[in-house]
Amino acid sequence: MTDMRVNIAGVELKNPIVTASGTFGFAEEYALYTDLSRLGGIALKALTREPRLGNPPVRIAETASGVLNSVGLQNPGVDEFLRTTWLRIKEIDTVKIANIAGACVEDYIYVAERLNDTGIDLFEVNVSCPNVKHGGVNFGTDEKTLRGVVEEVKKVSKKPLIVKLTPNVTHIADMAKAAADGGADVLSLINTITGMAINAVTRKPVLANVTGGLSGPAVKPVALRMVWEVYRANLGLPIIGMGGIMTGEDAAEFMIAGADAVMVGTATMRNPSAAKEIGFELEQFADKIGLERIGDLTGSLNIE
Amino acid sequence: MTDMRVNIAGVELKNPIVTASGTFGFAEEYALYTDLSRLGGIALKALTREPRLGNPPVRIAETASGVLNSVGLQNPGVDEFLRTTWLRIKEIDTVKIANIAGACVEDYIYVAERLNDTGIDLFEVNVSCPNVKHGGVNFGTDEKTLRGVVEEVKKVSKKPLIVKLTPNVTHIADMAKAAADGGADVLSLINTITGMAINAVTRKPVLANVTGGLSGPAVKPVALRMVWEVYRANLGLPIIGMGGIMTGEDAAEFMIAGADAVMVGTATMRNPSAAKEIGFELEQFADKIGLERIGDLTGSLNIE
Amino acid sequence: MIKKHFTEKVLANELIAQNTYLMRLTCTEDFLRIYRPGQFAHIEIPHAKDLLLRRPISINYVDFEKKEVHLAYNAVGKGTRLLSLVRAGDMLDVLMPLGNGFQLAGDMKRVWLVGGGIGIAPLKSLYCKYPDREYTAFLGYRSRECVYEAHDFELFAKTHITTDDGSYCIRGFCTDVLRAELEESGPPDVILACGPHVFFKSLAKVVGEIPTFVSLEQHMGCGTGGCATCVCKVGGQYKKVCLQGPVFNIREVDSLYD
Amino acid sequence: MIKKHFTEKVLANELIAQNTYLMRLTCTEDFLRIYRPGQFAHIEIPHAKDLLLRRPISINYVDFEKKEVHLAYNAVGKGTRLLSLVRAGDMLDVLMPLGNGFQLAGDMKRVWLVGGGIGIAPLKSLYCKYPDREYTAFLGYRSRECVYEAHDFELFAKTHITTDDGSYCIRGFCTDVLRAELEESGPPDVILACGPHVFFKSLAKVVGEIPTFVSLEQHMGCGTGGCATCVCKVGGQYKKVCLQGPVFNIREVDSLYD
Ligand SMILES: Cc1cc2nc3c(=O)[nH]c(=O)nc-3n(C[C@H](O)[C@H](O)[C@H](O)COP(=O)(O)OP(=O)(O)OC[C@H]3O[C@@H](n4cnc5c(N)ncnc54)[C@H](O)[C@@H]3O)c2cc1C
Ligand SMILES: Cc1cc2nc3c(=O)[nH]c(=O)nc-3n(C[C@H](O)[C@H](O)[C@H](O)COP(=O)(O)OP(=O)(O)OC[C@H]3O[C@@H](n4cnc5c(N)ncnc54)[C@H](O)[C@@H]3O)c2cc1C
Ligand SMILES: Cc1cc2nc3c(=O)[nH]c(=O)nc-3n(C[C@H](O)[C@H](O)[C@H](O)COP(=O)(O)O)c2cc1C
Ligand SMILES: Cc1cc2nc3c(=O)[nH]c(=O)nc-3n(C[C@H](O)[C@H](O)[C@H](O)COP(=O)(O)O)c2cc1C
Ligand code: FES
Ligand code: FES
Repeated sequence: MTDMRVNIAGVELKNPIVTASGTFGFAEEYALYTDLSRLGGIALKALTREPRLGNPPVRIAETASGVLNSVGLQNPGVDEFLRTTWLRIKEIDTVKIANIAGACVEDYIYVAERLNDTGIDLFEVNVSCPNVKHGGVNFGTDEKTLRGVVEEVKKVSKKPLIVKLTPNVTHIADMAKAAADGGADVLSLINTITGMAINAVTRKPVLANVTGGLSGPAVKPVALRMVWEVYRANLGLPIIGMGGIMTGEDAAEFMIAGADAVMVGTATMRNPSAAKEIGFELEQFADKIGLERIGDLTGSLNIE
Repeated sequence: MTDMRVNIAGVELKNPIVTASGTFGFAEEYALYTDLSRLGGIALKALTREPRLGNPPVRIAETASGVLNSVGLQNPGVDEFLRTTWLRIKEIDTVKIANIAGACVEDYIYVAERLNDTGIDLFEVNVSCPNVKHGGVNFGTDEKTLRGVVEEVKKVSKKPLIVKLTPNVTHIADMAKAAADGGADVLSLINTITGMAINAVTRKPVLANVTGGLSGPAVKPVALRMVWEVYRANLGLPIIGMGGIMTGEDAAEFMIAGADAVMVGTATMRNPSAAKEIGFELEQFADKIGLERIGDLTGSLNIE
Repeated sequence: MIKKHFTEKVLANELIAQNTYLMRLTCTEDFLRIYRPGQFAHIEIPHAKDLLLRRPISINYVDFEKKEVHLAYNAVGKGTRLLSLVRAGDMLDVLMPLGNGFQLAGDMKRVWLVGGGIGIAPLKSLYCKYPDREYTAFLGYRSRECVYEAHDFELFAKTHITTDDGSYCIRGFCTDVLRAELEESGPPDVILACGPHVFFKSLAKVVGEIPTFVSLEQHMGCGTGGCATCVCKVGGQYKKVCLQGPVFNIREVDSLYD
Repeated sequence: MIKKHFTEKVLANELIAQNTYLMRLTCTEDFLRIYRPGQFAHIEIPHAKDLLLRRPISINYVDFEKKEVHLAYNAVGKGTRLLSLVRAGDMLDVLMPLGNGFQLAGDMKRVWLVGGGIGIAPLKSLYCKYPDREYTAFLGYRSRECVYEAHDFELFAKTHITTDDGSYCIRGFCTDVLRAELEESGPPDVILACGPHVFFKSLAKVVGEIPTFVSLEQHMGCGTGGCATCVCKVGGQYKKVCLQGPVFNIREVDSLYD
């Protein structure tokens, strides 16, 4: 029997499978479909300082082996979340990760401070948002901006900080280094790749927001490559890999490329108990090849 | 009946469907499978100054709705090409595009000069190659380097210059602008997205080269978005769009997003007469909606 | 724990009108216990790995004795066209029943069902759960070839049928007939409706103060409340059609009143 | 113009050994006219839009009278597993015949066929085109359960069968038997071989100066020479297995001699 536990910045996960932010609501929606305590962890939907309405619908489009979404961070705001949802989910017996988003550094800081003294285990800083104070440039696509926001959030955080990298950059390893320099404890990647779908008959974009974020098996090759590039950059930080994981073998591939844990997003949209099942499959895979610890997979890519 | 002709930098194409470089050999391989004269154009396999052996196999991997390749520009070199293959294909009754690659600016110049006085109609500068003189930085991922190589090649070219953009960048419109500033006559995009596939059982990369370029329907949403971003940048240059086009409707979507013509790559691997069939489908689509000129689709995206 | 995720067997999948299919599926006791009219099934398209999203289809009818679920659907795109090729004996991965569904208070005796096109399908299910009401149905079809299940409605409801082109029964829109009927016989206790957006818009102009509930459509991801993609603006907020809907009070649906 | 792109009907698709299937397909006169043993078919996996690449499968046998092509294949991955589910009556999109194939000069009378595992399949086709030669076959299987078509070879060739585990006929590798036979009865005019890479490596050590041709495998894209992905290093150059192969002179295959 493989020991499935992994340790991410001092936090122990029962197994390496974590649900990806934005695809698992605030977890309570899934109590009906899956045994939440079998999950390695749960990344909650992004939280912002103020409540956010989100983008107008249509918000989702199907593409070949992929999905585009443009939810636009709809959420009740961190204060409302703490007053209501949090009370219902805080006892769930798994690691809980808050995904933090904002339009300026102060927003991130506010959310982190409000969550500091709760039972949240880790913060995940979502830097794929446009920085309103700096002309809408994405926090995650400019090294200096990224390093800056990480530094500031790190200063106030009482929890280990995951920085979630966007794949919409030329050099992912440089961005990873910027996050590490800013004080990140963990790196997670990839967020969605910006894409677009068009209805040729109506000549309109399918998404009301015109563009959206691509996820699912379509992006897996890009995600694997980026995880591997970040792993090879040798930053000494644990990596949480994601992008198109549908099976235990997919999860194993990400770990082999360098991930310490993985997140499952789009798969949950197809199958609400996907994350649990992927965990079982990964365990089976590990048992079959006689692995002692699942962590032994991490970075074991053999490139001769 | 829709007028299917389009004009690209003064060169008239019978229809907007061109085969993509690297997926259609030097065209002669396909005489058996398709009527070459029904194609809008043919982009030949990349040519370099010296013959190139290419990467070791395995060079291709299948991913979800996508394909990774790492051919590595295998080709006989421009001189050998002109002595042999060119003599057999020069009479093919369609527009012929030479795809030019190199490891330094001088390489590009050499190839362009050798092809200047042939019946080649257009040059396509492939800037997805690492620049050996500048520390292996990709020609196509740095604005200054890109502008530089385009400027130099433009100086010597007697044919209109297509610059083929790589999608592995943060801001595609900035790269498009750099190419335009360098003197590009046409922009084509996207080349492949860098990705990777891993065999979880052997823990080895599937490709001997470890990483490769992703193409096919998986990348279509990203390609459409980039074509649209470049179109909106209003550079005044014609655009050739590509990435995952499998049907006439896919081709129409690229034109609606801003393309004047499109290229068909991976589809040919599945179906050797794909490009011709896509052309027929596009014509049918255009007839059905009663379009006068196929070019009326270009940039007609209705975003209210 | 109530289970909502099943593998069910297809009992039949037949063309019942132009481009319209009726699929019959097995179902479980669990399902029968919690099912409410107006709820939907969220179906994985079998063997199509490139299509990641399930397809939401309203439950058309539930046969409590035979333990069968019926779905009526149009083959319009990639997924529903593949669904139409499924054969009796094949297995389907289905989440059901999802959504809030229509709720009829005990004192809602006179019930009007108003459906346009494929939106007629979910309305038939009212009868299987609430057989004791006095139903009137207003069914609008595009043309004669598109008419399906009209006779089923006639068995339990006073039924008005319209076609856009007049090729069957009354020519025109069923909302016009509804308006006439309102003047003639006075308002019902409740109106339940399903159809395209333009249909709801004309309905909104007619119903006045009558309690009216509409079943909305939206492009969906999970169907289970997790992804927040399936929203419509209801009372100024983006509400999840899969969880807080698909049935909403017509007066709260912002897009029908702007 | 010779056509090589067909839609053919599946006549049968049956399990003939452990994980090994035999598929029979219709074929055209065009195909029969140009077919050479050792050529392959490049098959689109039906209904699997997420699998973009065709799968190359050697032609196992051609029945010129019934106008049938036979393919023998192992279900090893996504594509071939789906292929094994295809039923008689289904249609397949196939490019064939592709590649150079084995060529037998008129004076090559004594022909040795050496196959390992699924590599045995293409060798059977020699007989349908060149029935007038004196064949000896060396067939290596993993174990008794994996043995297929051995009896077919016995009908036209002196046949030596080995299994890795000795569960059927001789225990050991067929290249060892070949070595013994070489010593006993002297060299044949030509050796034609197909099997895994390790198998070719041991063969290379044995064949000396005997003209020997091997059928190589490589991951493929187009199958038609257009993408340059299917290469193996032959005589210092990367040659296209789909067009310049799959059959090469063993002495030119660099990887067998390093
Ligand atoms: C709650 C609900 C109940 C429904 N009930 C029925 C019913 O009983 N019968 C019926 O025929 N149809 C019904 N629909 C509409 C049905 O879901 C769509 O027609 C179907 O999803 C289209 O899928 P496709 O693969 O054919 O089209 P595609 O164009 O291939 O679909 C691409 C994507 O868009 C989505 N999509 C496209 N059109 C719609 C739409 N109108 N509504 C929601 N998503 C859409 C698909 O789900 C898919 O994700 C219902 C929709 C909802 C939300
Ligand atoms: C010229 C030629 C003739 C062949 N003849 C036969 C035959 O007669 N019978 C038989 O069983 N097999 C044969 N093979 C091998 C067969 O093509 C592979 O087993 C098959 O492609 C695997 O596909 P999959 O979908 O099962 O595996 P997957 O793992 O899903 O395949 C993924 C990708 O890798 C490629 N691939 C995987 N393994 C191989 C391989 N060994 N060779 C080439 N490509 C591979 C696939 O084509 C596909 O592109 C032949 C291969 C070649 C090149
Ligand atoms: C509907 C949807 C909503 C998402 N919302 C968020 C979010 O709020 N915060 C975030 O960091 N990532 C968000 N993501 C990105 C995912 O967490 C994940 O990075 C991405 O989908 C890739 O993984 P996958 O292919 O397994 O889905 C969202 C993705 C989807 C599909
Ligand atoms: C096997 C293969 C080889 C390629 N070789 C080249 C090349 O030599 N030069 C080039 O500019 N692009 C090359 N490309 C990229 C294609 O021309 C095209 O930009 C890309 O594949 C996206 O289009 P598609 O999805 O239709 O294939 C190659 C692509 C493939 C799949
Ligand atoms: S479809 Fe995911 S929340 Fe409704
Ligand atoms: S598979 Fe494309 S050249 Fe051989």
